[in-house]
Amino acid sequence: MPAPRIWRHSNRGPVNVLLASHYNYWIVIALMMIGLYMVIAQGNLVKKIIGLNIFQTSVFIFYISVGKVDGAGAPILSAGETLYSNPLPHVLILTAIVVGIATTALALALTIRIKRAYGSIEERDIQAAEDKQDRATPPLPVGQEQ
Amino acid sequence: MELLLDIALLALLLITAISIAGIKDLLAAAMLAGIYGLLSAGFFMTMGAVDVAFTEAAVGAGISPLLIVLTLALCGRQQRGDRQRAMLALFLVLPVGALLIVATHDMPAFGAADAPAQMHVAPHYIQQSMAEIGIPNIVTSVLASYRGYDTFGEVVVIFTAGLGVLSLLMRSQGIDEPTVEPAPNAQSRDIVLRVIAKVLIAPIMLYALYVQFHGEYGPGGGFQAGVIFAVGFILYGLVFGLDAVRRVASHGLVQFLSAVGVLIYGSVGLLSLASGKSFLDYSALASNPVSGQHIGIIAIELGVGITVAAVMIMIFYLFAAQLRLQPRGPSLTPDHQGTDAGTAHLASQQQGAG
Amino acid sequence: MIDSLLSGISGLLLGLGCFFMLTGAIGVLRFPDFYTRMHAAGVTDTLATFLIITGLMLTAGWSLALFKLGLILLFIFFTSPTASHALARSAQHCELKLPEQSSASDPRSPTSTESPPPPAMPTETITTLERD
Amino acid sequence: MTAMLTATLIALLVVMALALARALLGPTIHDRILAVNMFGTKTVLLIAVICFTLGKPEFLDIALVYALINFVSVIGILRYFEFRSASAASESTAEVSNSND
Repeated sequence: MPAPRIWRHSNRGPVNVLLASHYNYWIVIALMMIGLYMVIAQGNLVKKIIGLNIFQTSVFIFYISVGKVDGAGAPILSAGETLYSNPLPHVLILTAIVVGIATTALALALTIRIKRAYGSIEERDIQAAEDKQDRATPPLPVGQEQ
Repeated sequence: MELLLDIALLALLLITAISIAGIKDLLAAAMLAGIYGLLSAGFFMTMGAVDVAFTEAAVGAGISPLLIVLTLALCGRQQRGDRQRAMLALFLVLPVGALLIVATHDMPAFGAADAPAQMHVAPHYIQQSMAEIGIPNIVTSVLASYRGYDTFGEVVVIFTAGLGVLSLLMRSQGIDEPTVEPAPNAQSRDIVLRVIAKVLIAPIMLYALYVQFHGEYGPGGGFQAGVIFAVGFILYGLVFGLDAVRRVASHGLVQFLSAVGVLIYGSVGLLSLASGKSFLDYSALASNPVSGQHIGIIAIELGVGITVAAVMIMIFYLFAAQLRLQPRGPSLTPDHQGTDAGTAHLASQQQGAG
Repeated sequence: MIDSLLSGISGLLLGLGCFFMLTGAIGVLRFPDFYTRMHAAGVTDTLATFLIITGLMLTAGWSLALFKLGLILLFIFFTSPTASHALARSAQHCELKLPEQSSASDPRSPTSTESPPPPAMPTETITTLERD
Repeated sequence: MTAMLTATLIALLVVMALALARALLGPTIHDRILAVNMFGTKTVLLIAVICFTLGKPEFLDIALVYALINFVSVIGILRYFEFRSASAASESTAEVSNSND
């Protein structure tokens, strides 16, 4: 194992160097913020889930970008190649993608149930229905609705 | 060249994401989400993350938009805007984004070989995995052996999510009314689709098996193979109807298999525990540590593949079965909908009782 | 000799493929209504894919890659027209219901000639559309 | 040869951008599905060409899986979209013209 070198700041170069070396991170942040915006601003639950997916994908892109080494190939050992990208982020993200779809499915299933229970997937309507119910009757457990 | 691809694909991703955020029609947003998945998979490909691109292709571009469209078929595709909240969100998001961008100045340059992320365990994996595990695909050896415990956790999470979907949607999916089968005359009469689907399903299954067992040597493995396998079933279900595909793999069988996969994985771990090594240390499985690793990896990849395929198929069944409960499309008036769903549910309970 | 000939042919095929692809894309962007767009996409999609994959096959030489490219080609040959077919059929199906899709910009559109089309009509048009 | 591959890559990116534009503009949902389908085919080609520019033809597996998934997702989207509009239409056309807009 090579002795860990101290990493040097390489962001002191001219603007175009900075662009090439940080472009990926900026896009990741933009995507992340779009995802966050959607989760906060959209009242529709499905749209929120799509926003979460965008957020999630931005994290994936971040990890993969971090694992990239210039001029390195895919981390599959082959004769005559010495430089490989970092396999660890690939492993983490690979499993995260499949876990992500499973949890997305869970969220969508919840949305379907909410639709059944409240007749709407807009946050406002759900809130209004809750308020109306609270005023009409003593609070029921949610499971009782459907 | 790589830089050009990188910049172009990321720019397209950004445009897609912005338009997803802006678009009002949810179905259009789902379409764009499909494009988003394709683009990000293309990006992973240019980054040399072939295994990730493989998975994202199957999941992000295939299954995820499908599930969203299925949900929209049940929940309606219109959404309402909220100007006030949009302003509030912008107010929150913009400063956070600006702070993060400032923070990137301390990040190592993209692609730097001496970045901290490249320093610690990665060189060990790259240099030693051939001697220790003996398979060329480093991603598979890290996934299945070095970080086998972590992957076990992920498989359990997938299984649990499947259970969650099951418990959320199971209760109301008992009824089978062929009359409400979604648009039976629209697609099932379509001879072109039927023939092509019939021709394609066998190669898809074969390909899934290839991906499953080729994962040690090239891109592939249990996660990808499971999703591809599920896609074969989903295609069958889409073209020939849910009843037909359930005759092939019944709901009970799928539930059973989703547990079997986790069980296989766990019992490999217990086996190595029983032979005196630590949990999921495959070198205990054979006299030669490297061939033990081989056996262990093949076994757990099989477990992963079975669980992922079964959970994906199960999720598809459950979502598709929801459409039968709702014989009508989502109406505009939300207050009608609740009563409709209520009666449908009542009917399902009566059916279940009878 | 053979090598340079092969690479020349493959370059030619790739170039032709790019040309068709670009034409198709411009058509998809510029044509006035859905059916014309679909025409542009459906025709060029399959052809351009065929040309580009064949171009790549010529450079691959005798290897597993050649076989895989062949599989991709076969696959796209099956699926791309099928997807177009299903799409056209679905559009026909929904055209009865989607007022926005009555393609007012195109007077020769099959359904805009009679405002309440009889249910037998669309299936007829599907078959003729598909034969084209 | 490499020049030709690079040119193909650039052409593919341009076509992808155009298809994306159609997906954004597309007045009807079918236009968008068409664009997604086209985009998918182009991604298959993009991956295949990337494999050759990187000199790693063994990664063509990924292009194959794209071709497959793209088809299935288009069929699926069409099916459920069709289901929705078909079932909605069986109620009353007036209502549908609102809900589908």
